Amino acid sequence: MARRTAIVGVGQTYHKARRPDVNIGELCAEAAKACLEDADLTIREVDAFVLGNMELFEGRYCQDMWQADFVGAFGKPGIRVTTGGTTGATLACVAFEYVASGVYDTVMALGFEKQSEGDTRAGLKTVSDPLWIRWLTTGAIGYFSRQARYYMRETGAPEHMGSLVRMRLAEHAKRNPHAHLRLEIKNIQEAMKAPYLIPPLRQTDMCPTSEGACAIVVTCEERVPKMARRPVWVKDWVTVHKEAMYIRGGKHSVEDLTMAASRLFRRNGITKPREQISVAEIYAPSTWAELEWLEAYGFCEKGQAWRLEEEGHFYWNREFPVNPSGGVVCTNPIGATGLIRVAECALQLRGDAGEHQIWREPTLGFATAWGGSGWTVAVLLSAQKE
Amino acid sequence: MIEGLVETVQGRLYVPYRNWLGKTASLFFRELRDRGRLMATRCRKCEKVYMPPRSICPECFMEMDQWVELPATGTLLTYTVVHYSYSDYHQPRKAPYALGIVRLDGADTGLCHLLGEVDFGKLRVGMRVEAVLKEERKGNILDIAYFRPLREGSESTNSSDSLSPEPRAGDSRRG
Amino acid sequence: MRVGIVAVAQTAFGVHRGLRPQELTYLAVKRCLEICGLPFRDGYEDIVTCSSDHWDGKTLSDVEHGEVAGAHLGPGEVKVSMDGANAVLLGAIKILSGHAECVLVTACCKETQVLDPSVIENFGFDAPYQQLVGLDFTQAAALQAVAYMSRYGLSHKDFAQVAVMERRRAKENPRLLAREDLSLEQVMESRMLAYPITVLESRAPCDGACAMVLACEERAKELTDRPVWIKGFGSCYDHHNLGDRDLSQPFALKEASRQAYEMAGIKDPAREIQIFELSEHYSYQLPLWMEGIGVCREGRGLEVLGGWEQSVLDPLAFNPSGGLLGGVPRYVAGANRVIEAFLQLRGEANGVQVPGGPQVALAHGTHGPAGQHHCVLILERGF
Amino acid sequence: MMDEAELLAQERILEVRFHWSAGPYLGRFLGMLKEEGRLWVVRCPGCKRILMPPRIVCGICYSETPPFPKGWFPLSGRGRLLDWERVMYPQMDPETGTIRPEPYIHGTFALDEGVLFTHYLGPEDLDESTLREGLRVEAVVKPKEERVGKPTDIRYFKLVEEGDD
Repeated sequence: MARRTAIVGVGQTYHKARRPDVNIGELCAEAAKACLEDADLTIREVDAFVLGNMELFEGRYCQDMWQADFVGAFGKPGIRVTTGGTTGATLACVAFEYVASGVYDTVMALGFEKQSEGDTRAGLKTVSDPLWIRWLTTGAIGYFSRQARYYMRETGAPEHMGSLVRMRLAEHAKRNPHAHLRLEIKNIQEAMKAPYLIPPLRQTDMCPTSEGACAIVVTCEERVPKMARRPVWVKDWVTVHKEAMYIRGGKHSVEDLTMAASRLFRRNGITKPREQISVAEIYAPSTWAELEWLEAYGFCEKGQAWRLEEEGHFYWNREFPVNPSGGVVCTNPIGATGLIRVAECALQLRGDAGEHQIWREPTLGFATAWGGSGWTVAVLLSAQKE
Repeated sequence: MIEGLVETVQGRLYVPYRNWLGKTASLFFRELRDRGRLMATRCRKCEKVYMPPRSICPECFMEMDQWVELPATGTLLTYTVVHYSYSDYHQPRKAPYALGIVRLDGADTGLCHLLGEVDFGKLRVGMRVEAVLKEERKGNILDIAYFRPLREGSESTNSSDSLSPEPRAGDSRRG
Repeated sequence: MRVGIVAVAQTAFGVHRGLRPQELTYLAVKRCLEICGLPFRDGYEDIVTCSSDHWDGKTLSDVEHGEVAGAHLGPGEVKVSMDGANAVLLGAIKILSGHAECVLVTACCKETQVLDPSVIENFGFDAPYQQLVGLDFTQAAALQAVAYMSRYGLSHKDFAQVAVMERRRAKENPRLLAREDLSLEQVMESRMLAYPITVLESRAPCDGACAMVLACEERAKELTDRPVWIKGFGSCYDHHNLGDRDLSQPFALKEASRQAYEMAGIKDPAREIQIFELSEHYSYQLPLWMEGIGVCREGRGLEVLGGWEQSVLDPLAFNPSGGLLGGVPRYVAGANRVIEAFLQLRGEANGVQVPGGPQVALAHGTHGPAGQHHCVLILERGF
Repeated sequence: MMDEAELLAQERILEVRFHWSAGPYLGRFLGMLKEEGRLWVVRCPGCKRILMPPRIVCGICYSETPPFPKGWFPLSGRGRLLDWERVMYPQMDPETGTIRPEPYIHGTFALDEGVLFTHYLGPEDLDESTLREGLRVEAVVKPKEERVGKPTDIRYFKLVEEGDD
């Protein structure tokens, strides 16, 4: 890499189902301001902007044009990248590349979604080829119900596992002031009262539609000493895509997740991921996906994730904290979701996560985003420079 | 057409959206709708007066909470005459119609809007214009019906009086 | 480290009723990889695609474009959802960052499949203030054209002449569809869209795709003995509210080119650059953008173009390719400017090659209403 | 925060008409479905998998697909039920903006030639409790005069008795 890069500021809005008090630009401004405040920078010190969201979800065409005036991008270089569910993490990666290239010293990545303004399900259905099976697709819910059934069958996980994951995430979300859904779930019986979407997937197993924005500031090694916050170093990042899924069916495939993690781990000498990595903020749109994907990333053996979950292994104060922020199942402003993973990971490594700060001295953080036709972006962050 | 080959398929995207306008724009539209007033925001730092009003000064990246009432009169910064119709739903008028950017007196920025009661051939950059409000207002930018040329001698009219209602059919006041 | 362009390819631009957008991208990618001998998927570490969900009528338009570019479990892919010049810029950044040695850049738009282009553009204006006025990009451009005209005392005829000149060049360019000259009368009397923009003075909608391979210096030299280097680039946003801007002054283009010149070490662009491929989506934009990139005085673009103003620059230096008016799809537009500049520097711009072996070229792309965002790249002949 | 009643929103419908090209591959699939009522597909010359639907290049092995009719063949339209789901939540149709009537059963089928397909599982009064993985299914194609060259020219897939085909 040409230059080392570090995250020196993160900011996010309080994520909600609806934000009628702000328009899209104003929502983004909140995140940009929070981020600058966190980094103790003025907008003049930001050299370039990387902006993104889901293009059809609010209906706006070239949304960055309206956004630019609200995030301080006027008169500055900027680019808009949109890669669906992975957009947020892609924004972070592009910001890393902007800084690493040596062309820009300090760059802000900002993603948002304002899902109440459009119809998310209609938006997601248009992912399908209009001439092929757009009329048929069941969107994310159909996909993740199949995934859950598949995981149960393959690993023997009992049906209450989804609710058990949700209980952990709910506990985490309660500790994270920015989280959207903050359910009080007393016990597993109560959790299992949630209605089915498509069995075994319950309403509480699936991510919500949220409104919110998230921003991070990335800077170069030379500028780090001048920054107010403890830097979180960017170790590496990777993107893996799959072919267009013309037919989603049969066996659920996780090869994109596995390939992304293994590439990242191999390049960075990680052989025992669950021991070497202190915290994972993974983009799992459903509780069941979280279990399966922990296995796919290589954090545990196949069929082991639900057993570790039963033992409470993934709580914020336990051996391997997973989604201490509450994860995507509690907060999902799509264009920001991937960036929130990176930002939350950075907060943990900095030791600034507040009530959901993980228990041990963190060294490495792993953040991912997922979307498209089975795409994964994975980012490895480090508390130490080396 | 070749047998056994579909060349093109007609389809469409049809998705309704509901975009929130935010506090600042809501306040602007409510004042316009309920009181017929044109309110702008002012940046405390650079002192620019923004019309249409925004919550953030794009140059200073500062929140703006100062409101300034502006008169309905202003200067035409640029204009065009639209000669095509692409959608009855999206275009506020049938073509041809005139559009312009108007800088209201006291503002530093221009508002893009329709121009009315004007001979297209007489449109000039720099011409003085005034806002004509609709009688029935709904709380959106089209509550201003259009801007029309200020007639000579009417410059002295004080701000809020010049917000004359849209002339009704048969209204001869404007000749 | 330098970033080299090693190969470029384009489909024909026109109405491709028989091909899907991803099929257009595939044809460009295939040709481009053949030229430089790189294998699919394994030959490059990253892909930058450029397309739009709105124009493809599909959320995640890059699912298809990425697939035919070789993204399946191979190189990474990122989609730039703005003019193609930005995709080239991001490709260069990826290489400079050390994260990739070779990057495949693609851009595609199938404009003719969209029957309501103005509706899409209307959604490109902010919801509270500008959308309900019915604006589309042509109307925004017309407001800019009038502001420009009135500031410098120009006339519609001046702009119409630009269209005539560009067409004269475009018909010599085998990569464009136009084959006949246009007379001034034809342009002036063609259907008026929004004063002073007539249909023959606006970029004709069409379909097409392009692809190029960028590589780090070492790899570029392996892949070709005639690389073209990307020496500098810049981009900039202007205000969104049209009334916030002085439309007669392309502020964002001035800033974007200033950054690009600084990075490329160019002090006097008019003397140091021989080719300027600018993105004029409407005829008036060519002289206005010329002023924006700082190679002629404000308000004098038309004089330089007409050869009436004393200038070190030959009018032929500006859009020798014939520009965009002859029909280059949006999104592809800025990347096509880079490709035409690349061909000029390589001496391969068949039909429209500028004599004298040009060494340095500028390519420009713009996005958003009335040039709200500009992107400038400086290319240099590397052999 | 301001009282929500005082906050304004703007409703707009994005309606864009498209003239989508189907291309020589998918266009042929749709055209033959309309013409013959059969699913014509092509095998990837590289990795030999069936491309469903046919497309210009195999996304996995990057072999270019031969144009119709070389290497193309029709599928039997029969296979086994792999997976199904009862869709019980309202969904907006992005082509019309209307909410589609629910519920319906959505099935995934492993066709006999070794390729996956997905469609409705019918008829409408199908008893879901009779479903299990591996049941034989068969495409019910609309009569020729009703076919328009879309995948919905197949009405649905229906269950058939083992050995019936």
